[in-house]
Amino acid sequence: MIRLVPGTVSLGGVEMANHLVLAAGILGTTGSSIRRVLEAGAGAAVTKSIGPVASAGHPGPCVVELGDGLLNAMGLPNPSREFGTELASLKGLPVVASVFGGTPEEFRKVASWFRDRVAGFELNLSCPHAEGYGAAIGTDPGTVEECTRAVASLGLPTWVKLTPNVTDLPVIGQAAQRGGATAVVAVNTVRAMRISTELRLPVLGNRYGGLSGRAIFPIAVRCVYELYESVEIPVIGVGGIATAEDVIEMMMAGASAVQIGSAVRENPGIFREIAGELYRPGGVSPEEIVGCAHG
Amino acid sequence: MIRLVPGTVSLGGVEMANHLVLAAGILGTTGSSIRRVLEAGAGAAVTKSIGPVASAGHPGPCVVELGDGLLNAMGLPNPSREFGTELASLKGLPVVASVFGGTPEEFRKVASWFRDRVAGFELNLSCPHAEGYGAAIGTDPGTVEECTRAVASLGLPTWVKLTPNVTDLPVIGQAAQRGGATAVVAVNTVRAMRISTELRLPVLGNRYGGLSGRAIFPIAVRCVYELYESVEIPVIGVGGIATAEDVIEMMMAGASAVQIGSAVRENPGIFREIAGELYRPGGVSPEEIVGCAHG
Amino acid sequence: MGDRMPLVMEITDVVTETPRIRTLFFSDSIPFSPGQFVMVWVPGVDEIPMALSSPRSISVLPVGDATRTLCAMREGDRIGIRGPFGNGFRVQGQTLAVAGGIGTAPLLPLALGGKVTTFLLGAATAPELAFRAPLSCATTLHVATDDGSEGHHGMVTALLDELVLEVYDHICVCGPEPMMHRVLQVLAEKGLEGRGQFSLHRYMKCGIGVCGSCSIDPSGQRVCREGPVFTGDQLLDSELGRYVRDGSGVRRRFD
Amino acid sequence: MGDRMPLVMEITDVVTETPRIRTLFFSDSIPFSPGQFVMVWVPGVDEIPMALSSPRSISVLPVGDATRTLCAMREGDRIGIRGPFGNGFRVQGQTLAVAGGIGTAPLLPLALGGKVTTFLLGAATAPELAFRAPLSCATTLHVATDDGSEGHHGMVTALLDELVLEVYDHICVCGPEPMMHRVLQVLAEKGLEGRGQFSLHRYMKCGIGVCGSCSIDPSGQRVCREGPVFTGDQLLDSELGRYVRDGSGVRRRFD
Ligand SMILES: Cc1cc2nc3c(=O)[nH]c(=O)nc-3n(C[C@H](O)[C@H](O)[C@H](O)COP(=O)(O)OP(=O)(O)OC[C@H]3O[C@@H](n4cnc5c(N)ncnc54)[C@H](O)[C@@H]3O)c2cc1C
Ligand SMILES: Cc1cc2nc3c(=O)[nH]c(=O)nc-3n(C[C@H](O)[C@H](O)[C@H](O)COP(=O)(O)OP(=O)(O)OC[C@H]3O[C@@H](n4cnc5c(N)ncnc54)[C@H](O)[C@@H]3O)c2cc1C
Ligand SMILES: Cc1cc2nc3c(=O)[nH]c(=O)nc-3n(C[C@H](O)[C@H](O)[C@H](O)COP(=O)(O)O)c2cc1C
Ligand SMILES: Cc1cc2nc3c(=O)[nH]c(=O)nc-3n(C[C@H](O)[C@H](O)[C@H](O)COP(=O)(O)O)c2cc1C
Ligand code: FES
Ligand code: FES
Repeated sequence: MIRLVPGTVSLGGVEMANHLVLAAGILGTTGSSIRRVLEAGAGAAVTKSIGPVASAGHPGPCVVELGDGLLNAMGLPNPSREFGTELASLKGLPVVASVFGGTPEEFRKVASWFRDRVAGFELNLSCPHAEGYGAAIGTDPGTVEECTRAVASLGLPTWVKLTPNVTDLPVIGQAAQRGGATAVVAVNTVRAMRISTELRLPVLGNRYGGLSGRAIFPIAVRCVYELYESVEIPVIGVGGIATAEDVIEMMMAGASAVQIGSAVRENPGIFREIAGELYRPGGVSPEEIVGCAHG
Repeated sequence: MIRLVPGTVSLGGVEMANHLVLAAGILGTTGSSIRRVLEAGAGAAVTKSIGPVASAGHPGPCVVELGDGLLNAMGLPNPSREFGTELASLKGLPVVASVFGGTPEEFRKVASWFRDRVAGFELNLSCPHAEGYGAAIGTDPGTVEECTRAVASLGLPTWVKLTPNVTDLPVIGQAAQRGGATAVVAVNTVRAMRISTELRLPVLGNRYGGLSGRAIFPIAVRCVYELYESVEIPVIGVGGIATAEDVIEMMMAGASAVQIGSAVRENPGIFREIAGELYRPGGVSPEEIVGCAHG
Repeated sequence: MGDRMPLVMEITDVVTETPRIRTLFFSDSIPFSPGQFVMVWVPGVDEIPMALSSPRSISVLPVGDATRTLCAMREGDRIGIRGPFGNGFRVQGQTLAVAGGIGTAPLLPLALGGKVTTFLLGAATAPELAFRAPLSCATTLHVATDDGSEGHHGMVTALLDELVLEVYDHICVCGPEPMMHRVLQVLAEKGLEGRGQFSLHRYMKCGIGVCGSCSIDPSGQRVCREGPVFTGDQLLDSELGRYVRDGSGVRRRFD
Repeated sequence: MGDRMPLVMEITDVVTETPRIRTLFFSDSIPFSPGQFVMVWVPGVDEIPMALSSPRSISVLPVGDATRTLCAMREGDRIGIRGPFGNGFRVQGQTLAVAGGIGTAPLLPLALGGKVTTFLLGAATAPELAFRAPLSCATTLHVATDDGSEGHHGMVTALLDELVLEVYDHICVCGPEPMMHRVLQVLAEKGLEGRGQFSLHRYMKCGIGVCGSCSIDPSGQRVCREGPVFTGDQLLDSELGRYVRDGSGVRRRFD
């Protein structure tokens, strides 16, 4: 396997200890769980997505465990502004606040609450199962550009997380770039559903949900590959990553760093484990690897 | 498990022995292999997609076997008009010709070659990895409507196969319906990619390909569920189906029948096996099941 | 590994344990260790965590929508079950159990499995003392009620003073948070916190360790995955008894 | 079951078997049965089916882009391998092998495994007789060349007339289609078609039984999956010797 030379990573303005970032919405709800993941070897962490009003999200079931992935519809539960309390203890750590809203103004307002406490922002323009939020607005290039600009105007590194549930991903990526994104993150979950044949009902309380984990890895690789050819800013790859080999594959597709979500469930120590395999003194320079499959 | 009462099925004008249809592009290249699948218990069969000019498709590798699915980029290899020879021996059997073209006229021309030899047509507006064909034109509602109308004008049952790689699937389904489709088929493969980290190249000769099999089942269920709520014509569900239980789940999402592709690879006898489990005299009426998860 | 869709089960029997608590028996047995829980899908309402009170039952106190719907269910109604999840109690030798109210549910199968030497059972009032009869057969049972209508008048924790705690290898506790916090204090005073096993109730959305809504401070441990049972030493100086987070993640203090 | 990405291997050695045929040895062994094939990824060119001529080699005749690129490869070059696929030969007792040209490749490991009693080897001309030396050690070898430069002057099938075919439990055949067709006719005349095992070459796109491009008439069997080896009775009245389909599926007749 290819090994990378270890070293810190600067990703769209965020300084990280390695290429492995905790994905939004996974153990990102409390200050102490974020700290736990950082201590377990993540190079940086994205928080749970925080919005303009506190919410408990969708009624359950919120998750279906599949053989090769996870289907979830949390519905963006979040404590809203109160999340500042959680962030207080994390100041100075490589923590990126994921934010969402229904309008550019809301995005900016939410982000501004945390501007002194985080290393950067990630716009959730991509949650596939929240009415009026996330992918509901992340599929329109104009809105994506405006929301990005609103958050980027705060002067912190601004990542934009994209949904794969669009006809033309590069167009959305370019809109984010125009709005001032310092990196794009691909991808959020793929819109999906499972039905209980016994109860004759969709299993998820919200009926629709988002697919993550192994099943979507080839889709995420494709999205990163497409974006690498269409934007100038760095691409962060996410979707189904569980091994060091997956990280290398995603980087060859064009990812300057990766995020890991579903795989953390079975093993919060996964960051340290992957890093242990991924890095070796004398290894290959990441620059040589990122995007090298574009030949 | 729920069992259905056995009986013939009329699906958008095509009369079938059961609800289980061979999906396009799987063992559908020769008359004898199609006959083999029908003899192995399929209620109907869709042929390989046939286009205006003969082609050997993309250079290999054309397929990557994944733990939970299949990634392929065949590139629509097809014998074009010569395919008539293959169909000759199948006259009277429930065979649906899958056709593609770059324009409505091409669609109509190709379909017209086979009009006397098949039970109906399926428009491939959804292959995610053929330049200028398939999904390249299946993402625009206007084009979908026109292509559908061109083929439907031949007077045979006309199914339209949709790509999941769009922002708004219902809009495309409605376009097909306006064009005169007698059923929509959802879904074709999900655009995806894998990279060989050793060779630093996408594995598929065409780089991009389409994901099928188990991994996409939750995505296909979601697409069928969405379409059931947005079109009046029957929906045919396809994507990852491998068991009788999957068939029931897809029907509850709204499918009036299903197609099976990737699962045929391991087991061409799968149609008979599923039918054996799915049907029982005294079973539930399919009408009670189709769409019942919409509550 | 195949899909793990919720297992749909029929309610076969509903038993009235107390004026408020119902035990719902369902069709299939679930192999589990006492203290593990399942996520119970109440169709059309919600999905909530519930301890297994036996391999084929849950025992429910109605506090809100989902639990009230469950308590109103009858034979033939159906629920979905995911799990079992979590770690459960790990005991050997002499074990003391301390239970308050519905917190008795996860301790019941431990006691009926012959693993509990002494059982301290508390409730607000005599009729609310759940599972009294089976517990008195399987263990040495001591009872307390807040209103003094039976047993000791006062908190169940007061019963601790009458025991020589050092003789117990494990002290398993489940009940209202202030009660559990008090037990931890008592144990800590004697340096016995390492013998305590506390089954925590926290808001759970996923039940499988992915969402983080059940994380406790300051360790960041997930109640659904590393818990729900934690040893006393893991909980010293923790949020236990101070606050819980609600469904949105906002902290709610105990007063 | 995990992903089965192509296994990337380094060419460790290239052996010149005949003026045209090259054997490429690669780094890792592939467990297989003689007659099974692999899909060989020639990066940037194509992926093509190739019999394994040993657990760590393929033997290639250059006929087009991909095979020519392979034949020009050197130590250190890399290829991808998927497989092995297909059924392979199934023999016991007395076995006769009949090989023409590059068709010798899948029969070589059968012979070197001691499974072939008598081996009939044909080629256009003496220098193109592949694998002669190893075959003559492992079997009783009879040779034919079209130009008479060595052994029998004429088709390898003519050698059949000199043998008592009835003594062979299996007759394994691989070579140009007209040659295989002729062998089948000879066997059929004696009612021995059931003992014949023919390894077919057909256009293959997927190699795993999904695309159908390798299906043969009239059975619809897939050469990549139910084959590449078929018994003679399976091939009577089939397309064998009459036509093959090209990459687009158009039939090309043998004349
Ligand atoms: C591991 C575990 C085991 C449990 N075992 C049992 C049991 O055996 N029997 C029993 O009756 N109850 C048990 N509970 C508590 C039970 O899950 C809650 O009472 C239930 O979720 C409330 O749902 P509701 O819709 O009825 O009430 P809601 O209207 O949602 O809320 C009512 C009250 O319950 C609290 N609550 C709501 N949701 C949860 C949740 N998901 N987790 C914890 N508290 C919540 C709220 O803070 C509020 O105070 C257990 C909880 C946990 C975490
Ligand atoms: C099961 C099997 C085992 C084989 N084993 C060997 C082997 O051990 N050594 C060897 O040299 N060759 C073998 N072949 C044949 C080899 O696959 C073809 O020669 C090769 O695919 C030609 O590719 P190309 O790009 O070089 O030529 P092309 O330019 O593609 O074609 C040149 C000629 O080869 C034929 N051909 C093209 N592609 C295929 C294909 N995929 N399958 C069959 N014929 C094809 C064409 O019809 C044409 O006549 C085998 C074929 C099969 C099906
Ligand atoms: C339970 C769960 C909750 C999630 N919550 C969020 C969220 O709040 N914001 C967001 O942008 N993405 C969220 N995601 C998406 C993940 O960040 C990630 O994009 C996706 O899961 C794909 O990565 P994975 O396959 O590694 O999990 C969530 C995913 C899961 C499984
Ligand atoms: C090898 C292969 C070839 C295919 N060729 C076609 C095709 O020619 N036309 C078409 O409409 N769909 C084609 N498809 C898509 C399938 O018909 C089907 O929509 C998809 O594979 C999802 O179903 P499955 O998961 O059951 O395979 C092909 C799929 C595969 C795997
Ligand atoms: S409930 Fe989601 S992590 Fe515990
Ligand atoms: S090569 Fe595709 S089925 Fe045989």
